Amino acid sequence: MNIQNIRKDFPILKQEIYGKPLIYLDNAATTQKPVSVIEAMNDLYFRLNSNIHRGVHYLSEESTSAHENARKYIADFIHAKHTHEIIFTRGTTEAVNLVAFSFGEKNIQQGDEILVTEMEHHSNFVPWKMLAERKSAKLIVLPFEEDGSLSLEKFQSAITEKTKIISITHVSNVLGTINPVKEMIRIAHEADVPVFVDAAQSIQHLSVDVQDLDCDFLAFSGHKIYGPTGIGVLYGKEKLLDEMPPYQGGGEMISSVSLDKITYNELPFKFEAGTPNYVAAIGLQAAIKYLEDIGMQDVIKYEHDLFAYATEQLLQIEGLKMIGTAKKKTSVLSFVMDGIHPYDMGTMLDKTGIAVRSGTHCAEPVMQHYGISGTIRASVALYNTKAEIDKLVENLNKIQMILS
Amino acid sequence: MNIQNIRKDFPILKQEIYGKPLIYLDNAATTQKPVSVIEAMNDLYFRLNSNIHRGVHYLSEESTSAHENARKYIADFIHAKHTHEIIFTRGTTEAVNLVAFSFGEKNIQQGDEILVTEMEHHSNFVPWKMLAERKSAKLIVLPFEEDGSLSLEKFQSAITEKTKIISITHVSNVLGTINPVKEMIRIAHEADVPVFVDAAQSIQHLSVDVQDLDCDFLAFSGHKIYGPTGIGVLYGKEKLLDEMPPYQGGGEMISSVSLDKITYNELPFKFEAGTPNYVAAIGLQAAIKYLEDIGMQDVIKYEHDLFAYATEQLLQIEGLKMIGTAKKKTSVLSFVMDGIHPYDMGTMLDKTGIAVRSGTHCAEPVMQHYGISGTIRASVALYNTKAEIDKLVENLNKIQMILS
Amino acid sequence: MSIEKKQNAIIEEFSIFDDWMDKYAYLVDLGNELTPLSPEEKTDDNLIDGCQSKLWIIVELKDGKMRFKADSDAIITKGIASLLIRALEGETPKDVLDAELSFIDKIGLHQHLSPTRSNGLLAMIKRIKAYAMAFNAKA
Amino acid sequence: MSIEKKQNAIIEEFSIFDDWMDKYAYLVDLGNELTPLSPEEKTDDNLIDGCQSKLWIIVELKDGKMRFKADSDAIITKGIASLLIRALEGETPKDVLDAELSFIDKIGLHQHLSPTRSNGLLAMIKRIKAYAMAFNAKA
Ligand SMILES: Cc1ncc(COP(=O)(O)O)c(C=O)c1O
Ligand SMILES: Cc1ncc(COP(=O)(O)O)c(C=O)c1O
Repeated sequence: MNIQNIRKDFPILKQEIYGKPLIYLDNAATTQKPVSVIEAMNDLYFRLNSNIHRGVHYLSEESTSAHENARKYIADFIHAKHTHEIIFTRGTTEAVNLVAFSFGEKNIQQGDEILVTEMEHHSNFVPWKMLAERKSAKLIVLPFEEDGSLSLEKFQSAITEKTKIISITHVSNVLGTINPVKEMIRIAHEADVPVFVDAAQSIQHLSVDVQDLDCDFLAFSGHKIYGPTGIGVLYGKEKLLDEMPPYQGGGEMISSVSLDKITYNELPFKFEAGTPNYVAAIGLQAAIKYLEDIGMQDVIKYEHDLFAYATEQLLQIEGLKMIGTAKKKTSVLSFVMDGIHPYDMGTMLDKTGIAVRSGTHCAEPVMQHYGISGTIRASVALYNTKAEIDKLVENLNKIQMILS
Repeated sequence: MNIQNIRKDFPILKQEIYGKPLIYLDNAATTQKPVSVIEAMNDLYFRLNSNIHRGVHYLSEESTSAHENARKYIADFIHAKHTHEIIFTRGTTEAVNLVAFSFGEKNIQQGDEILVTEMEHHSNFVPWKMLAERKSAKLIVLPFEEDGSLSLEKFQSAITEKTKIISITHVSNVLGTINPVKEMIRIAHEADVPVFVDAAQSIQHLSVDVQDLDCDFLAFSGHKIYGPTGIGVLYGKEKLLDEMPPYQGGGEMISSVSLDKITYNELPFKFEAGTPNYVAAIGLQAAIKYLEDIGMQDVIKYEHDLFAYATEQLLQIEGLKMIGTAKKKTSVLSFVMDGIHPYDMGTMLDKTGIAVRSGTHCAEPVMQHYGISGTIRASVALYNTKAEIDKLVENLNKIQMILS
Repeated sequence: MSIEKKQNAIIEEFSIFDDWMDKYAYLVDLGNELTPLSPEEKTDDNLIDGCQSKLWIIVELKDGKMRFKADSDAIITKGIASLLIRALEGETPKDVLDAELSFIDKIGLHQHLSPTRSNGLLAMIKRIKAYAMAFNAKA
Repeated sequence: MSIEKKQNAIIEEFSIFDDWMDKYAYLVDLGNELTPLSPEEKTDDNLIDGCQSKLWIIVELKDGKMRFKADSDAIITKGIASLLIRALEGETPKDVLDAELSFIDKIGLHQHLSPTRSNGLLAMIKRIKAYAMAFNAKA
């Protein structure tokens, strides 16, 4: 993996911010895009663009094939058994909402329990909370351990006869923890409870195989895996998706309509109301292809080394406390610094051309757990370098002197 | 308005299909994109891309400003009173679903009536039907007249004490009818019933002023107004939006979260869960700017002439019957031909490089009204020419000979 | 004549058209020549709803050979259906199962069999193969 | 000294920094010099929750002049708040209402007042103006 060649694929990395070279370490929020992703979309717009499905003219057929090939490509990427188990959504958030609503409509009754963890992103928390409120069900929140890991024992005991669905993040967007989802799914399945995996922070950093995990649902966002905004993926097992009622209504998800009777279309279309974002679907395919062309294993190895280096270097800084110190982590480095407000540090780092995120990272329960108001979060992607980490550490030290 | 210059802005129009110049007349399904729209998005991706809101670093602030400026620009375009009355959605379909769910949760009870018309697109029909089913309410469907127009008298009498919301399309995607929505809204408001306007087929062909119409909600799709896929707009009056519960839950739509209590964000963010498609929002702004730079009035005039010409020419064809002959129409020309299946005609026209749509156009109730299985639909946009219409007519004649 | 040979014959027939118009005119002729189904035969069970055009198909086994009847409201769909029938008519379930219907591709009509095409032809082939499989298992 | 003049004084003060580091170091000093609010004063009513940083502000009218106290958990926010207070402290509601706070722009801190910034400073100015309007109406 030649990092200098890779960096050339991302034009934005050559930007200067306040006259300083951009060091982009906000990858957990969104990743940058390689040229090939943008070119794939431009090519579609300028050569083949047409609304998909049901058109009999050439452009429509080409756009439709491109869209459905993207679906197939993504199904293969996560090892789905069937292509129609891939539902395109706007992103992870919409995927969670879709399942919370549709699965909930069918399966959640008063008094039932929905189990999530304390480290969920708001997007994997609020939809379940809203479902629980609508159905007078209970949202059970499994706390995490001090190091930011989950206890399998506590997880097992949190599952009761009333638990109807469990939703857990694969990788925490604040703590960086890689949760043992395969093991958790096995435990949940022993109690016959389906599991939703939020893969928003794992799909770009780990190998994800839905059949190996045996998850019932899994979701991720295109924009966090070097793809465009406005597209995401919901994977669901055929049987579950088949049994669920549709979510949104409209064009595409209909097989036939009369004034009295609506027949819904089959999978995956049943869950894709309205004109799909077919251009972004093709952009997402290009992004995944970009990753696969480099080689997912190489990416994982590179990021693993970089992450270990970054952890080590950051821990050299006096007064810096890592938030999330689980044994298995990836990409995300969240920390606080003695007497320094994350907002101040984020603001000043920005002046040095370094983009990190500060704040609660849409995971306020995690902040409440540690009794902090926020963290500084640096998150690495495949185009980051050790030199960039060195610059980060250098500037953290400098700014620390000013701020304290 | 110099049509040849305009055509140069749309690279796809230079494409050849089976060696013949593309004649794209499927604009009601989706429009082609001018270079400036794609460039605006590429520029964002390659210079400024970053997830928006809550970031304190430079890129995040620039992306956020760009996104919020787009919102402001669109608010001005449709003359919304407040910028926060503009909610970004994936498209018209999602906007209808959002309102059907959120307005419905708060305001629709058992036995209540929801009024739509027989000419609605499935996207403005199915969500209301699903709401009616969920709430044991009644979906009332106002039939249209033989010419494809709506009778104001029948509309007025269809409103009862139980009517809680009305949703009507501004322009029919099959019949081309321009409905007298301003008048209908006045009538509805006399009975204190709010009105949702589906502007998917009007926003690109007419001047739309939400304050002048006094509509309570209005929605359109970016991809039908020369913008990108994956973005749409819901306009809603502040007061109504404020009173409605949120639709999807997740990041962005939250003000604060603890394990027990969720406080929702203010408008417009309350309705925008998850990472917004900020890139497409900027693309949509560029598309509207493109239209405004030409001048909406010029576009309307050009299309009006072209439409009149096309109607006249098509009616010369023997055995051709126009579906939808209301006095006020725009863009859409739907027709059937004696003894010829629309699918056959669509397939053969394709071979001549002409893209039209055949089928039911996601409006099966309209087909049922006329007792037909589908129509051939040609729909014009600002880049179409009389020469293209001539070619269409010439080929319709030729193919008619083969098919009958 | 084997399915293979019948396919080759069709390919040769179509090779004389260098204009798509003539080719489609011929398809229209083929469609018109196919015996229409009676209204009673157009049952929901026999229907493949392709969204854009309707296609009815009846499959039978007589003396170990497969027999087909088909109809469509769209004439081009019907023409292509008639070609498919011509290639498969009177063959054993086993031969039908094994048949690779590449002639559609070779005469330039592959787009009509694309999974995204909403004319029911791909579903028709699937249904024929399903019947063949069932007949074959029984035999 | 008028608001105008105080703004100019601040602009001049900042003009000596050609390095952003020095400028921010100065802001930090200003923030540290601002008298912190007591825990009792940090009520929910006085709070402007900027998502990223918290900002408390107390506004009073004494002898026809406006008086301010402010605090923030983020030191840069506090430093900027202290500049705003310095410019407006002791002025009449009318003058505060009319004030154009352009100095923030001119000393290169405009981004801290952008509507997309989640530090509460823009909301602080709005709240000050709202108080000024209320005091002015009463007078
Ligand atoms: C009148 C009308 N309403 C709604 C829609 C749905 O729009 P979209 O598919 O972009 O959500 C369409 C477009 O097909 C339409 O023509
Ligand atoms: C773990 C996790 N889940 C869900 C989301 C929501 O993703 P999106 O905003 O793309 O819908 C995010 C991203 O912010 C995340 O990090």
